[in-house]
Amino acid sequence: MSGDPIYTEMIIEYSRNPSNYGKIEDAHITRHDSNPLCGDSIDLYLNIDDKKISDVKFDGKGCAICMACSSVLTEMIKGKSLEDVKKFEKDELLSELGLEHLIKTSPVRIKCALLSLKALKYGIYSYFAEKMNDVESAGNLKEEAANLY
Amino acid sequence: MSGDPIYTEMIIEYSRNPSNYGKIEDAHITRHDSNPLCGDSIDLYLNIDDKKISDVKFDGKGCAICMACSSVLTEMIKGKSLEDVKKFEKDELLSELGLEHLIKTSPVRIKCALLSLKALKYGIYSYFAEKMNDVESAGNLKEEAANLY
Amino acid sequence: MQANTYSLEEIRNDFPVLNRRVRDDKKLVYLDNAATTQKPNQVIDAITDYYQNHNSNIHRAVHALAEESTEAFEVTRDKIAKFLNIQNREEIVFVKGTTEAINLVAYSWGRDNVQKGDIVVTTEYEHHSNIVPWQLLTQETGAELKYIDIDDDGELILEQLDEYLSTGKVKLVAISHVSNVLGTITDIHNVIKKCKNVGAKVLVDGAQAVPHMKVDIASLGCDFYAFSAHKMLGPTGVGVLWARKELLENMRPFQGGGDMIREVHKHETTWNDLPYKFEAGTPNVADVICFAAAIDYLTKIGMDNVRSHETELTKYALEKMSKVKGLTIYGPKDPQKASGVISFNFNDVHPHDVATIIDKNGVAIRSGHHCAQVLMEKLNVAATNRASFYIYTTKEEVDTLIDSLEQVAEVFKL
Amino acid sequence: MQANTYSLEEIRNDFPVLNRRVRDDKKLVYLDNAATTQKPNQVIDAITDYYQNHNSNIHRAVHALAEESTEAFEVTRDKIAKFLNIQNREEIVFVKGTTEAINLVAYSWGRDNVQKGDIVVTTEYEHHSNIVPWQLLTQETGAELKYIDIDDDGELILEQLDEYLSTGKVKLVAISHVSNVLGTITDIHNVIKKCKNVGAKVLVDGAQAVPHMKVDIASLGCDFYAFSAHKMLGPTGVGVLWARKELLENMRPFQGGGDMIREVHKHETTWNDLPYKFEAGTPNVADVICFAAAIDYLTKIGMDNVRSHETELTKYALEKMSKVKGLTIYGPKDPQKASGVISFNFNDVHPHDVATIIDKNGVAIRSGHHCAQVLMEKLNVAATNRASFYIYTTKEEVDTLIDSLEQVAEVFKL
Ligand SMILES: Cc1ncc(COP(=O)(O)O)c(C=O)c1O
Ligand SMILES: Cc1ncc(COP(=O)(O)O)c(C=O)c1O
Repeated sequence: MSGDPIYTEMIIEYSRNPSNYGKIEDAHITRHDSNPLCGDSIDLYLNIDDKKISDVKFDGKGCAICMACSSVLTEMIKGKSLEDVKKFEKDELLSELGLEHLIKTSPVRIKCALLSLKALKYGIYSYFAEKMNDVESAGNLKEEAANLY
Repeated sequence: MSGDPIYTEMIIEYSRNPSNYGKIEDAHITRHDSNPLCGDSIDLYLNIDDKKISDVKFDGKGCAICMACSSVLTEMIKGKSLEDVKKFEKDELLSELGLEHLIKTSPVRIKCALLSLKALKYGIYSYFAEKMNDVESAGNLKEEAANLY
Repeated sequence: MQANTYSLEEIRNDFPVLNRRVRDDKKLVYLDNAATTQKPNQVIDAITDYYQNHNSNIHRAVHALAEESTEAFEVTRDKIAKFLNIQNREEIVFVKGTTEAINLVAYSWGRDNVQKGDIVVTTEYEHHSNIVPWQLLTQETGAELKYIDIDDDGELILEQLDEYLSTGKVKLVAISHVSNVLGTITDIHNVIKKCKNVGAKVLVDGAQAVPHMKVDIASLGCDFYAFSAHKMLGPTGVGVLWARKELLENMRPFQGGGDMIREVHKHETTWNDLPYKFEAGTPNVADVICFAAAIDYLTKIGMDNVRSHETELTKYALEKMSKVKGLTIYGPKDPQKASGVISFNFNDVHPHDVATIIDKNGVAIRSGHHCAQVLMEKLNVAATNRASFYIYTTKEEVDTLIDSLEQVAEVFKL
Repeated sequence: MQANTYSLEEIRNDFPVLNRRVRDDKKLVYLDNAATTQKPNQVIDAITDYYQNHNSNIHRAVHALAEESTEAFEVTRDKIAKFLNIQNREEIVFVKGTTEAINLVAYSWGRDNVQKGDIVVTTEYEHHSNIVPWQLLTQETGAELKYIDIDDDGELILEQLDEYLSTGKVKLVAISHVSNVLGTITDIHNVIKKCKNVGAKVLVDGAQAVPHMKVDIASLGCDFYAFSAHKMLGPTGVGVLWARKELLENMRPFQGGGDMIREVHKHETTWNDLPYKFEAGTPNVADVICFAAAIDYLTKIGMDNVRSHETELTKYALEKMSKVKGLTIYGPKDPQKASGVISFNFNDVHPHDVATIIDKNGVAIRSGHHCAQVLMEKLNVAATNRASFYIYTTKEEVDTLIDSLEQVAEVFKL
């Protein structure tokens, strides 16, 4: 099984020791999302200060792909500006873990990979709408989240 | 088309000139029935005197088979005792018109042939139940009507 | 087969049933296409291939067969979107047939949007599927059900619609795109425009339209659109409800069960995304997948060619039939205004008798009320005969139908 | 094939998909039978034959194809009656699947018979199809939904049922005959007896029972029984609701449309006889007809033989699996108490990962919540792996499954 296109060392490692796993009490943004088809279910917690992601954590239950992608996503966005996060694309996340091929090869597993990203986009969507009154960005984010997979 | 197993001279003749066609005003029993699959729809009117069918008529719209069978049925039961009518079987009616074969050959058309008989059985069922308090006969009649086709 | 050359022979070769001989070894003349159409080899083979090589439940598993089946299932949705010019694929809900599609709307949208005092409008030429659900809804809610009448040519009297709309109480107009008995093509753009002006929703029953002509849902502008696969070369047991996303999003679910949920807890449950929220339980996987082959087939012929073939046949049939003594034809006499459906009565012979007699000649037409008893009442007949054409129907078959009527005359000594 | 000699080889030869090779040319090992079973040639050929030679709409026409189709359609009803020992054929209603059957009851019976203050009882091991409709019903009516919990062996704690019943408020108990996740066979005779004593109605979800064991509805004594054709060799898109005649007679219709009516007028309508009152619209004609071939196939094998084959396999699998390090098995450990379904987890590897890795070996199992999230919550897991067997499953296939787990251990360095 060496050279497995999905279960790389990195993914196995992250699934055993996820980064940023846990809860932020009274987080500025909390977003729950789940995968109705398989039961993966996570909560994403974000603190925003100065229009930046000052802290981010996640918890929940998911497969190795979901855990690894959530870990990497939280690592990638921590400290980033909301503007950057708004523009963050799924390819960036997938390529970080060598999972771009899933889009083509596994319509089911791609949902595991992108669950946390979906939670992120939906999470900041309401922030843009309510806290920043940026209706256009909010609309785009919602659209993007809905069409992620 | 001579020798047609359904459209015999007799059936065509009855369909053009049905017997006992019409309405009895204030009939003792009036029973409406229809064929949900094709739209044949008839009303059967019965007067009962002395536990006998003193008069019977029918009207409505139906195909040649329905018209012929209704005609023959009304002819056959007029003057008969309720006891005899209770025991009247579909084979008697069908054989009078040479239509026994329909039971096997045409599950759809058999319904046209037996519509008036069904109305008859249902009609006297309530008479047995309400006027004569003969619950057993009523029960049998209802059962028979429901399972006629 | 090119989009521009309509090869009737090639088409007929794709339909094995057209070689059937029935009764006393008579060649089958199948003129009951409004009830259900025949299926080409391409569709039959797709079903066989699916069950022989791919069969699996969908959506929830990661194994090879499940992935293949899930993808094929969703491909059909994409093909329907393209075929009917639907922008959002998630607006396409798979159901059992037109009947279920309409009942879904009556239940999930109707129960929350139609109240006492409101009006639901339908027409005299609707199929029971587009009447009974609204009777049930209006009786339950205390709303009123109104009918648009038809004139002597079998066309809707749209002034009545204006009148109903002017009350400001109309919540929904539920109307056929094409009548299944008269073939009348509804002036649907006009109807929708009138409704939009006053904010009434429009449900279009497209069961007899999608199989027979180009339908462009984006340009129609209606709110709900329903049709059945089995009337357009596809398998039985599949239908489609299309509805605007905003409506579907706000509608309560119809059936509860697998696939339509997001999270189920003992006492609370959240719903899945569109369209799955309305697709409870294992769908008719095989037949949805094979429906794609039917859409491909029609796309290859081209819907404009389908329409012109049928128009030509209808013209031919109407001309010939108008010369038959004792024949009454219902509905539009102009083939441009109707689809390939002709309803008629022959002297005073009951349609059942007509159908039984010509069936001996191999001619399959439908006789009865065609699930349109309100229309029968209007026409003041118990029933009619209905001959309905499709892509494989020939002029010779129309001739056989007409010739067979002579035998009816003979039997009934007319 | 004799009823007494179970020839696995002959049976396997009837299922073309079992020759499939998947992924890197691996032999398919199909262990997802609780989701849907494969189809034998006999069923596939029946579908082909139907569409090639007989296809027609049913019930309303008098032409040859319509008569053939109508008869074949009703033959399936008769075969189901015989297969399940149902006395009245008109108590058999064709629906899309188990999900629709249960929703039909929730709607047509539930809306008129369950009120505020009443109790509906279900169990922790139900499929979402037998939970969500009751959530919707009880939320709408203000009734209460109660669950029978399961014990550590995955069996129902029936004392809780006694407790609920003793309140005198229970209107319905909706319960699986066999759990689709644990395989547990419910002590259904006992449950029904308890309910009958206090006049509570019982709906049995037989989706996982009818395919796997002899079911005798007359002797069960329940009120409603539901199952799906696609889980017992039949096509997708067909299910059955059986219900007592007295109940069906008094229930309001579910969907409105063609076939379910007797007479339709503009403002009033009367219903057709049973079972047609509940079969609105064009049914899934082809698939209902071909379902008969599946019933014939199972009848020929004999349901007792089906059951003993599965019991033997389950015994074999449980024995072998109990020796695998890090494997947790959920549900009864006694193969007599369960059907051929084994749910398990492997160390702390998420079932999705297990399924993806062994799929590379051609092994098709299901991983996830199996539409039983309430049960997952109870077991305190996000998901499980589920291997489920059927008439064509071999011991070698069970071996392949177990061997494949080693690869999971390797990938996850366990
Ligand atoms: C126990 C049980 N009930 C209900 C269902 C639902 O059946 P269907 O999806 O065929 O409607 C299933 C299978 O999915 C099941 O296993
Ligand atoms: C105009 C129209 N609407 C609705 C229906 C119902 O479609 P189905 O029986 O496929 O549900 C039909 C055909 O039967 C029809 O012709």
